[in-house]
Amino acid sequence: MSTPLDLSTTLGNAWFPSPLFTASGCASSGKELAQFISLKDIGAVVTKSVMNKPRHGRPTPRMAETPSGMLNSIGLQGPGIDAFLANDVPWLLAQGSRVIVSIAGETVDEYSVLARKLRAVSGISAIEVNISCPNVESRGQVFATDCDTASRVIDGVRKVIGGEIPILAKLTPDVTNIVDIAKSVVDAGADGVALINTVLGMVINLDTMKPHLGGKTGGLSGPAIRPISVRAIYQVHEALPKLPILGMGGVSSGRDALELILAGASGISVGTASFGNPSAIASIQKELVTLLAQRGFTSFQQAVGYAHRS
Amino acid sequence: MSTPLDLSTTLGNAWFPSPLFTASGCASSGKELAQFISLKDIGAVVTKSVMNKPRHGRPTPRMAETPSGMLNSIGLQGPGIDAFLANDVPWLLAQGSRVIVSIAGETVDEYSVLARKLRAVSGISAIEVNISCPNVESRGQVFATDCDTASRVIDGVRKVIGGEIPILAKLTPDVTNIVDIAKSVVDAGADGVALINTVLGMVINLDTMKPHLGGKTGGLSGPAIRPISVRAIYQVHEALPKLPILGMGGVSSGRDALELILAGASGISVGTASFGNPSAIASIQKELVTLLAQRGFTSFQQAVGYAHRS
Amino acid sequence: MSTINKAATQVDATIIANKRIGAYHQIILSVGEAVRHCRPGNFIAIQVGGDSSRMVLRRAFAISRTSETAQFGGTVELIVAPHGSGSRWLCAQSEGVEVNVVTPLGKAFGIPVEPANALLIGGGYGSAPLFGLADVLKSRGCKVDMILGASNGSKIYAPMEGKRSVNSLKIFTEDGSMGESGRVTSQLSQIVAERDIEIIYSCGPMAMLKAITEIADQLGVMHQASVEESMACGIGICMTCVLPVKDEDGAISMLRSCIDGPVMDGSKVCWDLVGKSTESF
Amino acid sequence: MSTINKAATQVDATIIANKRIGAYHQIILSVGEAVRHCRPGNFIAIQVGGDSSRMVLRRAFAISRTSETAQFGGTVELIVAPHGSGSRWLCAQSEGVEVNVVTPLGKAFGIPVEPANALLIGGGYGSAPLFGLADVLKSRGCKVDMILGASNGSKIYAPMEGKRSVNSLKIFTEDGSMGESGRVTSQLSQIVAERDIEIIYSCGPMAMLKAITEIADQLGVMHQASVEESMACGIGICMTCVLPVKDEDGAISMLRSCIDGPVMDGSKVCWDLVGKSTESF
Ligand SMILES: Cc1cc2nc3c(=O)[nH]c(=O)nc-3n(C[C@H](O)[C@H](O)[C@H](O)COP(=O)(O)OP(=O)(O)OC[C@H]3O[C@@H](n4cnc5c(N)ncnc54)[C@H](O)[C@@H]3O)c2cc1C
Ligand SMILES: Cc1cc2nc3c(=O)[nH]c(=O)nc-3n(C[C@H](O)[C@H](O)[C@H](O)COP(=O)(O)OP(=O)(O)OC[C@H]3O[C@@H](n4cnc5c(N)ncnc54)[C@H](O)[C@@H]3O)c2cc1C
Ligand SMILES: Cc1cc2nc3c(=O)[nH]c(=O)nc-3n(C[C@H](O)[C@H](O)[C@H](O)COP(=O)(O)O)c2cc1C
Ligand SMILES: Cc1cc2nc3c(=O)[nH]c(=O)nc-3n(C[C@H](O)[C@H](O)[C@H](O)COP(=O)(O)O)c2cc1C
Ligand code: FES
Ligand code: FES
Repeated sequence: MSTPLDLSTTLGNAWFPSPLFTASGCASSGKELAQFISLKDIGAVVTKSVMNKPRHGRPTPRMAETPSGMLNSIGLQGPGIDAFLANDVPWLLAQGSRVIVSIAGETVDEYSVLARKLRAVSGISAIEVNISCPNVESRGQVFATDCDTASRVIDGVRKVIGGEIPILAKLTPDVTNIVDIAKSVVDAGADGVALINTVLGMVINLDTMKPHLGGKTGGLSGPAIRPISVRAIYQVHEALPKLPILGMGGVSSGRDALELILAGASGISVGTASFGNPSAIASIQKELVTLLAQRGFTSFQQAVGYAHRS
Repeated sequence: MSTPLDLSTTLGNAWFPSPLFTASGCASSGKELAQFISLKDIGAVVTKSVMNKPRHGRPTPRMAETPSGMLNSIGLQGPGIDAFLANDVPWLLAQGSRVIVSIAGETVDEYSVLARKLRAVSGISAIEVNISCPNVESRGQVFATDCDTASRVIDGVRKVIGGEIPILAKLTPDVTNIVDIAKSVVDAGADGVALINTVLGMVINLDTMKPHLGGKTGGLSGPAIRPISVRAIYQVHEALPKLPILGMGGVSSGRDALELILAGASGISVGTASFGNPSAIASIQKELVTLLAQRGFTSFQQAVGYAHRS
Repeated sequence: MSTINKAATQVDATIIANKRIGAYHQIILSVGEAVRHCRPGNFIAIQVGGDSSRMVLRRAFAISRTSETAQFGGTVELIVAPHGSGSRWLCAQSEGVEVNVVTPLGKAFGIPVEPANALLIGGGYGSAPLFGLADVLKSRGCKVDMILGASNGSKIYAPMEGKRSVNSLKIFTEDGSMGESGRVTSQLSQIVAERDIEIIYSCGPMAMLKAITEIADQLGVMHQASVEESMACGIGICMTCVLPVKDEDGAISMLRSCIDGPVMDGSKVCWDLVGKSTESF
Repeated sequence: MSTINKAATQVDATIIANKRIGAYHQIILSVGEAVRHCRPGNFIAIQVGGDSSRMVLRRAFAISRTSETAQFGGTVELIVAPHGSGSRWLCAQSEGVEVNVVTPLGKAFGIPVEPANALLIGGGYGSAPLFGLADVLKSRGCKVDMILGASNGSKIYAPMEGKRSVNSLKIFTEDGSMGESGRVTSQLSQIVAERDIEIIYSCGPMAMLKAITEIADQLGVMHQASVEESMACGIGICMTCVLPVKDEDGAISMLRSCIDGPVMDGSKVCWDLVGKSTESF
């Protein structure tokens, strides 16, 4: 037998024993998955985007299955940052799990407030700043669709956090040029980007003949969008080869994960696949090791961005 | 038996006996499908986007199947407008088929040149202006990703064509705000919009560990993108309720077509579904009639945009 | 370890039997050891469509009854209505086919500590979990009456063996094609009074659960309702299956029906707010 | 009416037999009347994965042989390598399953008007269409020799009955596990000379077809090659399956291998330019 493949990865100055993470909003705060996978044996748990105040979210129905994918419209239901930090983070750390906290705000300020509360907590590996949500100060326009608002959010968080914890800006693919957005958040101080959030979609219910979701539109996720995530990751890695990318979008097997990795992802979040298969992340991790070894890689890092090399 | 349902539709001043059309690039110039469906019994044949000069297109491989979809990277291979008008249009008209000619250019001028050549031909029902292709004068940026270039193309074509033939601007969903683009092409003189072209995507080949397509990126089509097309059509119809929309993207059954129609489409183009099933358009047309009747509609027109009514 | 989903396991289960019964399919799955943790009210989440399926989500079904035999080990019985593409796929599978399942999931029906007079009300395939529940209640000394309803007789699921544990069974159909014509709530107040009902258990469409809640609240009878919301994950990680539920202080939270339900205290569910904008809370 | 795809029909075909043969599956489909139009070199396009499949495209397979019997009507035989998800799905279907097919598609092998000495060369499952071709050639008075090659013996498809029509059969495997070790081109020049070959028919991987073309061109022997490009539609509407082909004047066009092929004049195909940027033409 050869030496075991080194699966570890880094995002900024944070180290993870494996590149497989949960996707924000697809693992709640971790407890629910613990029966099916060992949380300390995956790379990290990325928690559901938390806001400053508790929030009820959008009306039901909140989901629709679509060909090889699904739409969701949760509307960031959650307990608010205080309850989250009091209950969920300590539990995860007690499991020996690495924790990436995802934050979301309705205003540029709300993100800074959240960052301030996070700064006080020890043990968090990284912060994912979900800027793919509506900015109430700008007619509900999504922060990450505009270079200026995107960078103002990241700049605010960076100033509060200082240099200790890596900040990942989570971008939406619903933009004309995702490379421009990535560049602007990097300039504002992001250590990396998380690509991609869901794609805006809609399903019409043929019985009611109205939009099916309570929130009308929803986010498309799952294997259907994988070609979009691979493309986005490839484009951003090509433009910014040193920038750590946490890749996601439609990964449900080791081969899917490898596609995103070759395109340039240093870590992989698994979202929708866990709904269809609660042990998905563990299986994907196992399959990935085999696929990397079959291709002669001795460490995960060697494969990152390999599709760009000639 | 009740009176037969009126399936006819209009796009601008063009009348069609049925709202089901081929999608540009997914029916070549019609001949190839004639063995499987009766071309005169569908709404119209939308021909493959033609350019001024003959063109070889992109290197192979040109396609990859993806979950519930496919990527293509054809690169507008074609005979050029002169050969096209000499051979293909007369054949289609001889079949009794309605013809919508799709044109594509590399420069704003090329579109005007194409329009001039089309103006001389009689029998064409409408022109679809495919502006979802790269503008060589602007670092390959896609015309339809920018309000300004998009409207310059449409303005040029409109001036040449005059008011006789309806012009449909075909838009890409790969933009931050598709409603803005729709508004700008309408201001420039488009009679309607065709929504949506393919979504930019990529597949990495796990054997070569490089992008699979010869052209690296490709366009994602098929059922996977249907939630995106429904959303785009809904958004544009909401903002511009009088604007005729030729809807497409992932339609492979009558129920799919109905979704796009309720969202606001006055016509439906069927693309990828014909690859998997050469008689798809005929079946969809039949299924649609049943679905409309079951819901109490007596004409197709009543269903257009129904999801917006309260 | 977490306390959520703590009895759940994920296994490949073989279809032991698949039989059409009226409008439904009775499907028996061999799930092994997992069966020991299945209680009436729990559900099972099944992967559908096979290897190259375009359906990415599991389908949830109530566990109707369980058994353990030497031949098949632990088995669970489901009553499946062929509804959309996933349930139709499941109903079309033959014996011997393996499907991946996660079970038991969700909160089970609460069983009274003292013998009580219980009324079980099922709508359509909602009767499925009630027969297993009746067995348990009876074994605890409860008196069990049952009301079943559906639009027509083919949608009444009421197996012979199931009736063993019930003291009485009344059937209502909207078209009168079986039992009396009417709804399960038609004579509910009377029945509760006559039979001295102390607790109602219900499972069926949301509108039925709501109507039962109104009567139960009026009469001051406890009511455990098994709700049915669209579920993407079934294990509490997606937040799609939520319902507005009041706590003791009257504050409303959006609870996940997959882990805080499907069995809920009917009087706590804000039925009128289901599907409403949450700003109105 | 168009002249393209003019013999093609779309039918639901029942799988009559599905048998493993070495690395392949021999699948027999009942296609009815369509069989009368199938010629050696034509192919069939099959819908795969069933109703809720995530595979949206058909799969193309060469028609190996055809027959007409009272019991099954017209049938076609395919030799399928379980490769990716679609062909694996097909190989896993049992007798009696129906699949939607479109056939016959594509240009068939050209048959010499006068009896000639023909050499048929197949690589892997590429031998499939050659046995049907051999029958036809023999019935026209041709002398038919055959060379088959593959990486190993399990990938040589050479049925007993098929050998009836061939004068000689030579097998090469790269690992020497069957026949001689080497490639189909190893002794090609000699064989052509010794046996006075006038026309070569080939089917197999592109690299093999290219190597045969070089030798055939050198020797001035006609060469009809059945090419295999990735096909999305199989009927000429998508332009994915193109190959650079020279016309009489040396001008290169990108021809669709589904309707202008799969059988092409080997010497006209610009093998070196396949997959290259078209600007270099
Ligand atoms: C706790 C629980 C117990 C259930 N018990 C039974 C039972 O015993 N027998 C039975 O026939 N059905 C039962 N259902 C309903 C069953 O889950 C749905 O009919 C089924 O999921 C529909 O899937 P489909 O593919 O046929 O339909 P589709 O409409 O194609 O489903 C699309 C998506 O919506 C979801 N969905 C659609 N309808 C429902 C629904 N009513 N409830 C939950 N999710 C839905 C599906 O899971 C899927 O993700 C139960 C549902 C829940 C939540
Ligand atoms: C004219 C022709 C004749 C053929 N004859 C045979 C035969 O007799 N026996 C046999 O085993 N195979 C044959 N093939 C190859 C067969 O079509 C592919 O192996 C099959 O399509 C692979 O599908 P998959 O789902 O297993 O693989 P995947 O890799 O999952 O297929 C993905 C997509 O790529 C396409 N694709 C992948 N490989 C090929 C290929 N080599 N050729 C064409 N399309 C491809 C598929 O059609 C599908 O759309 C033939 C191909 C062509 C074009
Ligand atoms: C139900 C659901 C809820 C989600 N909630 C969040 C969220 O709170 N914050 C966030 O950044 N992304 C959220 N996402 C997006 C995912 O993290 C991920 O970016 C996306 O789903 C693509 O990955 P997938 O295809 O693996 O699901 C959510 C996705 C789903 C399906
Ligand atoms: C192989 C292929 C070629 C295409 N070529 C063109 C084209 O030449 N011009 C154009 O406007 N759209 C072209 N399209 C886009 C389609 O017309 C259509 O907008 C898109 O595929 C979405 O519809 P669908 O999901 O039904 O295929 C092409 C699509 C495919 C799959
Ligand atoms: S179904 Fe996912 S949280 Fe309940
Ligand atoms: S496969 Fe579509 S044109 Fe040949």
